Amino acid sequence: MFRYRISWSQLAWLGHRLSGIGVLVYLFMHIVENATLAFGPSVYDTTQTFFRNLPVRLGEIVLMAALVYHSLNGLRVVAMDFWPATTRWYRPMTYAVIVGTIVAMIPLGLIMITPYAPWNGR
Amino acid sequence: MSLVRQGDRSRPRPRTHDLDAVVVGAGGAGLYAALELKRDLGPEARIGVISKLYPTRSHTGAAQGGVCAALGNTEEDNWEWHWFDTVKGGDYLVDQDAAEVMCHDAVETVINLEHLGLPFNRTPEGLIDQRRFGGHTRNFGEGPVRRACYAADRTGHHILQTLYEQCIRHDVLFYDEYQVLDLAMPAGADGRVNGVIALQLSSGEVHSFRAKAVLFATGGFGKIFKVTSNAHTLTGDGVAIAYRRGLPLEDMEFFQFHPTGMYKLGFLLSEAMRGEGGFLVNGKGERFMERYAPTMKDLASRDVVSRSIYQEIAAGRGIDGKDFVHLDVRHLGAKVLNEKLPDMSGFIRTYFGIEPLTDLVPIQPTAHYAMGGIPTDIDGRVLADESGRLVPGFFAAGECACVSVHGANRLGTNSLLDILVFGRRAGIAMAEEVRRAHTPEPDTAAEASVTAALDELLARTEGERPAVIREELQETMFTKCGVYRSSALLMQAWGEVDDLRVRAQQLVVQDKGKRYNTDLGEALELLFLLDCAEALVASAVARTESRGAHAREDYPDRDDVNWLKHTFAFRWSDGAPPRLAYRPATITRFEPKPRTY
Amino acid sequence: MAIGRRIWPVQGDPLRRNPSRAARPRPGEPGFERWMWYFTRISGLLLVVLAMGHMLIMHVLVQLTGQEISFAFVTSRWGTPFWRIYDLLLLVLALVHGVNGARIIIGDYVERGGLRSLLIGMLLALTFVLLLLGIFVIVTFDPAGAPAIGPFS
Amino acid sequence: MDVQLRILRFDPERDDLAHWEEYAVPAEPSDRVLDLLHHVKWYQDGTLTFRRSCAHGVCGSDAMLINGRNRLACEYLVKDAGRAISVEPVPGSQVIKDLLVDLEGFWDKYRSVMPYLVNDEVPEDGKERRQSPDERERFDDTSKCILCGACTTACPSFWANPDYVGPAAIVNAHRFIFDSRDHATEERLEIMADADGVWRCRTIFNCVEACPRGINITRAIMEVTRQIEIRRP
Ligand SMILES: Cc1cc2nc3c(=O)[nH]c(=O)nc-3n(C[C@H](O)[C@H](O)[C@H](O)COP(=O)(O)OP(=O)(O)OC[C@H]3O[C@@H](n4cnc5c(N)ncnc54)[C@H](O)[C@@H]3O)c2cc1C
Ligand code: HEM
Ligand code: SF4
Ligand code: F3S
Ligand code: FES
Repeated sequence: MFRYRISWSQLAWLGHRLSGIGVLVYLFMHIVENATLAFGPSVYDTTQTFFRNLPVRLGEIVLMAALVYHSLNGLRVVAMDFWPATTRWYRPMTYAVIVGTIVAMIPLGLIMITPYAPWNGR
Repeated sequence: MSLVRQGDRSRPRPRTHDLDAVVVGAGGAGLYAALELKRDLGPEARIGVISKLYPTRSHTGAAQGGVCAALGNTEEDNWEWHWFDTVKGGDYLVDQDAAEVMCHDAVETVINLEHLGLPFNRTPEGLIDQRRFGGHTRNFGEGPVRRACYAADRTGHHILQTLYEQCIRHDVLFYDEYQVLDLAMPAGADGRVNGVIALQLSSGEVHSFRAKAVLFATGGFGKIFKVTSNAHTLTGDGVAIAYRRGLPLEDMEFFQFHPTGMYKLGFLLSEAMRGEGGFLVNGKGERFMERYAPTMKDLASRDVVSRSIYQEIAAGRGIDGKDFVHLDVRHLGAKVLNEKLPDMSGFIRTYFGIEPLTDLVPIQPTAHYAMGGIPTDIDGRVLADESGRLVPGFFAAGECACVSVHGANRLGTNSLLDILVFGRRAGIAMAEEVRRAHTPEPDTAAEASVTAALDELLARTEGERPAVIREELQETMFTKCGVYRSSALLMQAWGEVDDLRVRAQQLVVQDKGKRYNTDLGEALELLFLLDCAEALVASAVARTESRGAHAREDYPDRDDVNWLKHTFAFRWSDGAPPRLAYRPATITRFEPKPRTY
Repeated sequence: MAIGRRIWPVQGDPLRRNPSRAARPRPGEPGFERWMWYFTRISGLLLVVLAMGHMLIMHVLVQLTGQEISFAFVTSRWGTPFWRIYDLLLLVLALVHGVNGARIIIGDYVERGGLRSLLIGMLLALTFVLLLLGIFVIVTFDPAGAPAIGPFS
Repeated sequence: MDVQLRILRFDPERDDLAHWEEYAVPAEPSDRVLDLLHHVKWYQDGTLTFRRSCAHGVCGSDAMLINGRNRLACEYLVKDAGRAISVEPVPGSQVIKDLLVDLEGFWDKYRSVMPYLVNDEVPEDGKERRQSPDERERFDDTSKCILCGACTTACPSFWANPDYVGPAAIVNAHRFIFDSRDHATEERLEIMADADGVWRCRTIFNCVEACPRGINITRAIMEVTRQIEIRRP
């Protein structure tokens, strides 16, 4: 199984799985974290300051990338599921998803990293 | 693991299976017979199909061009014209009563196939589409006619699949990957055949099948030749088994060489390529078939075209003086090549790495089809000798049988028709037999001798590998018993085949295991091939005339006075040359005439 | 060299099930798998708007406008029913979509049997708890006067 | 020119585990991998076991994992494969011996989708049923399948879950679902809608890349899925 040469479309699926699980795990944590809302402003705000640092921000960027990739690829999958004729272009579509994720993450990543970036003097 | 380890060669007792009818071979002929048996005898009947390959691997699936029937869907046609073409194509050695049955039943059979689900190409009106094929003419030879019904260039594939599908639907029992090695013909039962002995490939065990009727539909034996369109598994098993059991083989000297095999590889480029308008050119760029067959040109019958190619090559007009010529299909255009001949175009691209739209395709005649085989009557009943005596319980159909509807040369598309029409008829005749016959007794002697032979082969540790002998055999047969034959060449071939037979008594098998011992399988197949080659050469030496596919340089003319008869070759006894006998060809309507195209 | 035991479990007798014959069509199971298939796709489409929107607001827009996520920020958003419904939908759809995915993945890589049932059971239990918790937080959040001491204290 | 041929060998009667063996085989660029295997079997080691028949890609006997992909050994030329070639049995299947795997499960699945035309009504004139060229074209792609199994055994979803009916079986169901002559579409769709049916396809496309007949398998699967939506709401 592991000796099967990985093709782009197989990689795309693997990435979809991993990103899906990643986002799900984050969602689990996110729900727990948000439960602190119920304890009032002080508790919530202290926990939030807890999360304002570079490692967490980097994690959020990865999360963002995962979600962007998962959505774009999800759209590709849905398109092929509902319009079978589009399967003909599965390769270009796969490349488009990968390239699209990278392209989208450049501005998004830059914006998100801004507060912690060296040029912002932190 | 419950496996017997290497070295332990004690064989368990043969397993036995009791069936109503057993069909050996899951090509078109076998499957159609099984289907008819099942439809005739009803759901309770136990009909078994034994095949050494999974059914869909059978070589019927490789057939490309089409199956002909005078449906008259695209232009006027008449089954009697078809009958005439068949007789003429076979150089008048055809049994005309049998050909009449085939051409007449063709229409109904093809329509029945459509009803079973075969996806034929269609005309705009939704009828089965038809196209031209070599040797098929309008109004007794006036010009080409569209008679071949086709499904792209995968007609055989669809025939095989459709029949297999319907057999699944009707619950035929399939014994996949069992190689039949002998007939059960217990002594003292009036020569009745009542089963077969087979090797289960997956376990290496010998199994015994008992049945009230047995059909052989094991296909051809093209693997005796070096360059052939036939599969590696077409080794004449059924033909050789019958021969060893003292039954005759009919017209073995007639082996068809298809003009357009891929150079060196031998894979077939269907006649449909010429049917759609392709033509042959020699080294000088001439369309040379215009000289040999002014009316039909490239669509003359196969023996004529193959010989013409050889004559061009002999005259130094091969491509660059070598032993091949070109097939030109460039003008057909992308639409025809990709839609009507997609597989052919694919083969050319894959194996030659050239583009048929822009390049000329190198071709060479390739050993293709055995006109001869186990003699049968028009219901597939096997003949015991030239007098027409029948072997009770034993049937044959398909390429391994000889009805004889192909005579000395088969027309394109007539083989699929043969397997269908006579596979079907055999099935119906077998159903009759099953109703009549009583429960068969076992043939313990055959079981024992098969087991002993296998043990002996496996036990031998010194000798020659099958591949070496097979290679020599193929070379000998291709060069000395090919398109052109002569007394000198044939005598040489005979001597060499004899030598090889002696050497093959010392075959050694390297694989000593039980599970899927394909090394053993190849050794057994080589022995079958040698038997077929022996009968072929002996029959060819004796026939001192040129007729159809049997072209002798020393006897260039057809001799209707002495040779309008079928050869029956019998295995005499080990070592002695085969005994030959003859049976006159049946002539009903068409008197032999010189054959021109 | 030990290669891929799991891929090639050579078990037992090589004897086949010959003669092979027409397999009877399997009885169709109830269409749970089918409905989840549709749900995944449709929720996926909705999630493109919901999840991506959520992420863009919370991580990008916030950044661009120089705000920070705080209790006050949440208060301002959840003050309108629109965002409450929005987040409620996001929570339920993403959770069910994702958990169903996780169920499939477990089903793919854990052999049928006790462990698989156990894992899926745990997953479902966790999901149930988190779903209730999430809904509870969103529904009961009181923007006007958030209590100093929460209900869990 | 010599080619280095690496073959994953396994004979349950002798070995406990699979192991690689290397062979140096003389070859021309136009030779097929099948020719190399034959060379080994005929002149080097007679115990090498694999299936083959037609040798030109029409019978479907010799699907194997060559250079990391499922292909037919008889359709893969040395000039494309390079000078170091690795050959293994198809993945996700029980190996019986060397390159030969157990296909019984594969055939069972094929047979379970009613892969046959169901229509016993015959036109009154006894002639062929009419079907327009367009209706015929509708299932042309899937009618090309030679049941080689390269697709199913290349599918990660099938590796993960051997109960998945698999692309090959769906292709053969498609062949009949879209045949205008067939009468059992509803039943066949019900089989396809099974939990281990079309829903297991995750559009990974390994099947399409492996198919020697160039069938757009994923398209066929999705068309069947659409039919389930339309015909069996
Ligand atoms: C490349 C090619 C193209 C052709 N094109 C055409 C065409 O266009 N038109 C046409 O009319 N004809 C064509 N022919 C000829 C035609 O296809 C064959 O003659 C015909 O298919 C033979 O069918 P069959 O049923 O007799 O045997 P096959 O289809 O060859 O089947 C033989 C069966 O016997 C089984 N078998 C063999 N030995 C044993 C054994 N010992 N034990 C158990 N089982 C055994 C095999 O497993 C197989 O199932 C073509 C042939 C070739 C090679
Ligand atoms: C943003 C829009 C989203 C889209 C368009 C989307 C789309 C899809 C699709 C179509 C599938 C099915 C894939 C398949 O069957 O091959 C899927 C699976 C999955 N999704 Fe999403 N999804 C989205 C968001 C999410 C989110 C937010 C999560 C996490 C909570 C998530 C987790 C998963 C998981 C775990 C799977 C299973 C993966 C698998 O089975 O291979 N998805 N998604
Ligand atoms: S769909 Fe293609 S890969 Fe799959 S079995 Fe059929 S021919 Fe082989
Ligand atoms: S590889 Fe498998 S998951 Fe679907 S697209 Fe092909 S069947
Ligand atoms: S041997 Fe027939 S497909 Fe390769």
